[in-house]
Amino acid sequence: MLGKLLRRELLRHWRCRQDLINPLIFFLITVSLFPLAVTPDGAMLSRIGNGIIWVAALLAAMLSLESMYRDDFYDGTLELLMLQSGSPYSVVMAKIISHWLTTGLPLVIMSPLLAVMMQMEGDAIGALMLTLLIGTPVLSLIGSVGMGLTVGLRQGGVLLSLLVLPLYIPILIFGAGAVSRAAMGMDYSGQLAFMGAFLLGSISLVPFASVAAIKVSIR
Amino acid sequence: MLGKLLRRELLRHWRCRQDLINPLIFFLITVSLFPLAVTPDGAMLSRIGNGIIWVAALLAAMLSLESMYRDDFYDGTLELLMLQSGSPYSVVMAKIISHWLTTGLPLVIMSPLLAVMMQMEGDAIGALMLTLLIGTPVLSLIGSVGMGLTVGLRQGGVLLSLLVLPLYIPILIFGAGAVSRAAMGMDYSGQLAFMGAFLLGSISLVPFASVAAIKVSIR
Amino acid sequence: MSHVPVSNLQDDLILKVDKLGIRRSERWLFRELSFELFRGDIVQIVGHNGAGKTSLMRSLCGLLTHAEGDFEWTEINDLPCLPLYLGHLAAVKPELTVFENLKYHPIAGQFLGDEPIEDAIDQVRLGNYLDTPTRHLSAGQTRRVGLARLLLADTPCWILDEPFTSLDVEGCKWLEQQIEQFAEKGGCVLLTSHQPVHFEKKPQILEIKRPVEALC
Amino acid sequence: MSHVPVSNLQDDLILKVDKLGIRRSERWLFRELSFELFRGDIVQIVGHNGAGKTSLMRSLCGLLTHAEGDFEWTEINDLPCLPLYLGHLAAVKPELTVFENLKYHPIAGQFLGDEPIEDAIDQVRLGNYLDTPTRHLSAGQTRRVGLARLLLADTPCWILDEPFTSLDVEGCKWLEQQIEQFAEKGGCVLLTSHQPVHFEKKPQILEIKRPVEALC
Amino acid sequence: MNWQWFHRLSSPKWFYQISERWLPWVMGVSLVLMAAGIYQGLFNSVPDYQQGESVRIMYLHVPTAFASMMFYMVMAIAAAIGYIWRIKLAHMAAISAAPVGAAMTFLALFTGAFWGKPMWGTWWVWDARLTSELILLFLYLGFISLHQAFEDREVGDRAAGVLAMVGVVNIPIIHFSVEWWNTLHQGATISKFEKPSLDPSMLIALLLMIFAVILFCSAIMMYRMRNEVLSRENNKSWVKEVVLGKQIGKMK
Ligand code: HEM
Ligand SMILES: Nc1ncnc2c1ncn2[C@@H]1O[C@H](COP(=O)(O)OP(=O)(O)OP(=O)(O)O)[C@@H](O)[C@H]1O
Ligand SMILES: Nc1ncnc2c1ncn2[C@@H]1O[C@H](COP(=O)(O)OP(=O)(O)OP(=O)(O)O)[C@@H](O)[C@H]1O
Ligand SMILES: [Mg+2]
Ligand SMILES: [Mg+2]
Repeated sequence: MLGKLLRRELLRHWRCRQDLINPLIFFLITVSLFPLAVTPDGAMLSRIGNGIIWVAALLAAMLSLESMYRDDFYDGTLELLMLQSGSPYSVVMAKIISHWLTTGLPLVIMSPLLAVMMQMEGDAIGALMLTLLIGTPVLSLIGSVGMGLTVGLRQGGVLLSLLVLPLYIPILIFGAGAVSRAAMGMDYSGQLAFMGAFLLGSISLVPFASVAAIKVSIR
Repeated sequence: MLGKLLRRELLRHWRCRQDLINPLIFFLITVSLFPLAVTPDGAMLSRIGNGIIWVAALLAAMLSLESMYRDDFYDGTLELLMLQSGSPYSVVMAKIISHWLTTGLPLVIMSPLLAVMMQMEGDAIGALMLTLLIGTPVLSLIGSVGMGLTVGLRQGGVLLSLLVLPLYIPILIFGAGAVSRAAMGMDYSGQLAFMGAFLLGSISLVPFASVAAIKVSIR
Repeated sequence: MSHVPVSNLQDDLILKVDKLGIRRSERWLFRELSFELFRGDIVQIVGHNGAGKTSLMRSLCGLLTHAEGDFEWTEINDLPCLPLYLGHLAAVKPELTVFENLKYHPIAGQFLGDEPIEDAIDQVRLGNYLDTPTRHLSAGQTRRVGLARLLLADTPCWILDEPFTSLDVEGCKWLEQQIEQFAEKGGCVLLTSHQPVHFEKKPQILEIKRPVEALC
Repeated sequence: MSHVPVSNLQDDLILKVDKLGIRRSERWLFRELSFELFRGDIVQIVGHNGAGKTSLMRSLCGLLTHAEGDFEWTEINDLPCLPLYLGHLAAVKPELTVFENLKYHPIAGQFLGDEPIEDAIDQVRLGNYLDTPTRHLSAGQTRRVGLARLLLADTPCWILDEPFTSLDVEGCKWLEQQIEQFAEKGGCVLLTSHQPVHFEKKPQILEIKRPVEALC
Repeated sequence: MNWQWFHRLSSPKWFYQISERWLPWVMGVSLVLMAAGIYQGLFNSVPDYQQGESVRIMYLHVPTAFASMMFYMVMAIAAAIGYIWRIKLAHMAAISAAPVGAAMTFLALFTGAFWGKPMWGTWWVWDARLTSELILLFLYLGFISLHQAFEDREVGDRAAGVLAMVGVVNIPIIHFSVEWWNTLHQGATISKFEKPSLDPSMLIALLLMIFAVILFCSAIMMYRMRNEVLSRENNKSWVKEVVLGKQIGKMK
């Protein structure tokens, strides 16, 4: 069941593959706004780069949440899937996994490029990729609850940010913290361990919250 | 005609007045992500604060563009307005003005609070408000063209950012630049003059481009 | 563009369509379609699902570009007079009340006073829902809000795409009457409907046929 | 929840509704509605616009909470068997082709093979559009994609909210036949329609009346 | 097991009647305590040896900060009870607690900022406590906005309930993670306020004010709950009696 549903999601994304690169481009543009707005000074940039890249990744992941349930809700497909699939859990999991595959993973792959633009060093770049790799699935997971809750609301978009961003904060703090420790040559395994625990915890709990959220929304 | 249309827009916003504070909250949260991700160090923050606030204002203005045409497009109201009002120009102007009144203006009013949180000083705060006051109408104007072009597209959201953010860059550079000059006690009237010229230019030209964009979208 | 009240029309001819052809995704829906609309006409466009009825209507309203041929709305003071088009979408804003939906949407180039609006709402039997946000209405009630515009518009032509959808039996009867009255007053109506319609005078039928060269 | 093929039903009773009452925005639509659905039944819900037909159907499918009373779907192996609901929304994804729309949406708890799907598409006369993205279809054609699900689902009950909307004359006839055949096979159908329906055996009528205490 | 008490506890009518009796007392006691606390704080306690008179902001700041966190827990627990056992009264409690908590959070931030200006020379620093309080405000606002965004109050209840349950997991994490985050960086922002061993007169004022504020918030919450009960049960006969009874009382 999960497999087929996942294929459906990926097929849909493939059909609008042009949209796939959009979060990436948003990520790229947002990050490159900062040197323009703040300062082009390299030393400064390399200090603030990790934080900026993490925040931009957060925003890109959040903005692309829209595509998770919104369309399906408005044309009645979400109802149909929840009623007819027999397994709401698989529906939600398929959505979360495909969201990560199409948004989180590309962000991880893209991040070294931006890190170089922000004058970051080798160690820090490695840490950045690693933390994003652990962190982005959490963003997709938590995001799916927020999106599930707001899918039926007009102008859900900005409300979504109000619900989701505060929940993203711990991941942001640990992710960005680990990178800046790495940049200073310190050990950051503590942060990684915490992020890992957070990931495991949310994989096991969050899908149920998402199912509950969607069930609330479709009635 | 314009007056009545504007009243319609404002009434709609008033009906979902809860949504009115959402861009503000997005602005507030986005700005406060940076100290968490980058550094809590006051001296550092006051140097990068102006850039961050400007970027956040840009993003908040952009995200709230959605509400401009999207709903009206999907329920057929936009078609009706363009065909039946007899003056597409007024339709577009009403949308732009109400967008600025409900998004740009609150951002301007809110900005000193964030500036204080970013440890900025009195002069810089004044400059920030002034530049935002001149800059945010431009954001609404340019945004309306981008939104007009993408309104008919699924997942227009991210595509929108791709179209609109690059056009926002000049305003960002001059706006943030003026503030950092003010922070250093320098004269920033050159930047202001440029922004003013930009504003006048876009007020006189952009609405026509928006009308054209919407005409393309509804057919 | 201008919006011309019915009474101002001098000519009897309202619309002249000349060898119109529409193509969607490289396939011709129809070609060489010619017809004329006069005052007092009721024309029903018929054709199976996907024949191109909606496409024809939308292109007459300027909401779709046609591939060949031409059409012309009669002109008054050099300005073509535009029809009132009600399509599949009701153009009703969910967050506004029934009253506000009619009050703040321009119809035929102008905003209307409170009284005619309240009358129209009574006529479509939504009197009790005057101040209900339209998102609280049922499918049929929402359509009725859209139809109330017909009573308020002062244009020489109505273009109605499946206007009977979701209306209950009584509502259909009411709409049929309205259409007849409008035609008697000298307007003309172009409509589609898959369900049988009952007018006193049989409406003219315009059938949309697939052109010979289109094979599928 | 489980999805039970028609043939597995032992009992004749499929749905039992007991004194159901639904309230929307503090107003009772109906109260004390009781009826039963047996195998082979075709029940048409009638009522004017806004009577509460859609609300009743959605709450039977678990898509709306009812205010009082209760209903029960017959159980097989302790699991209630759920109906197939086709509502005002077609549940058709515009970016997928007609074929993919049926292939990748589970119906009655399972995904289907290619052949039955192609057959169903032929039956709803969309054979030529197998690989057309559904956003390129007309209103009636889109509804047909949704209706193809009826042919593929193996559930004991269909709940159809205005299924004839947008269908052309031929399409309506076809759908009426399908409904009759399904009832003969032992399924039961609950439907609404404002336009007249023609079945060999007259359908049962369930009228929704406003409760006395609701005044407006 | 006898669940009678549970059902009784969850009956809005029962709550309405019992709160009618309790509300004046809770409100009264809180006002008395507050008056005493204000007197003690403003006139009867010593100024701080370091901070001088500005220390008196503490008597408002600390109680509101405490109440802000306490009412989040109250709200989340009530929401969870309401969601799991489908108890309407619990949802009403959660909905009524949220604005109270949000107001307290706002007051804590506001008084803190006012205190910060003379003490630290700045309105705001990105210190762990301050930041987590700010995030708490966002969580409250999210809860309130989400609930209001739904048409149907009962659907809104359940949606906001899900959010509160997810959010509560986050509270300790935010609290500790922010602390950890702060110590990671250079120590420019270590809290500039060393907790002084309080003078007894200050301690009394502080305790009085803490209790007063908690009782006051509870009274407001109860008051909001009573309104909520009336507006949600407005078609029940007992509500009609209550409302009509009051009107008759007025007419007399
Ligand atoms: C905007 C700025 C501020 C915020 C958001 C804030 C927030 C808080 C919070 C959340 C608490 C915890 C209450 C509890 O654990 O029960 C607290 C306690 C406290 N705050 Fe503030 N505060 C701010 C500024 C200040 C300033 C400027 C001072 C004094 C220099 C101060 C002094 C205290 C004291 C003495 C406590 C009690 C600590 C204890 O007993 O554990 N705060 N504040
Ligand atoms: N979301 C909603 N919130 C509040 N009230 C609603 C909502 N949707 C519908 N209603 C009200 O409930 C009543 C019944 O609506 P419903 O959609 O069930 O009617 P219906 O019988 O299907 O009508 P139709 O024939 O027009 O489709 C209507 O009077 C409507 O005003
Ligand atoms: N956006 C589109 N892009 C490409 N082709 C389209 C598009 N919309 C419709 N078509 C095609 O144009 C043809 C005519 O569509 P149209 O909507 O005009 O039909 P119709 O006569 O109104 O049918 P119905 O009775 O179903 O409403 C259909 O065959 C459809 O496949
Ligand atoms: Mg059509
Ligand atoms: Mg209905």
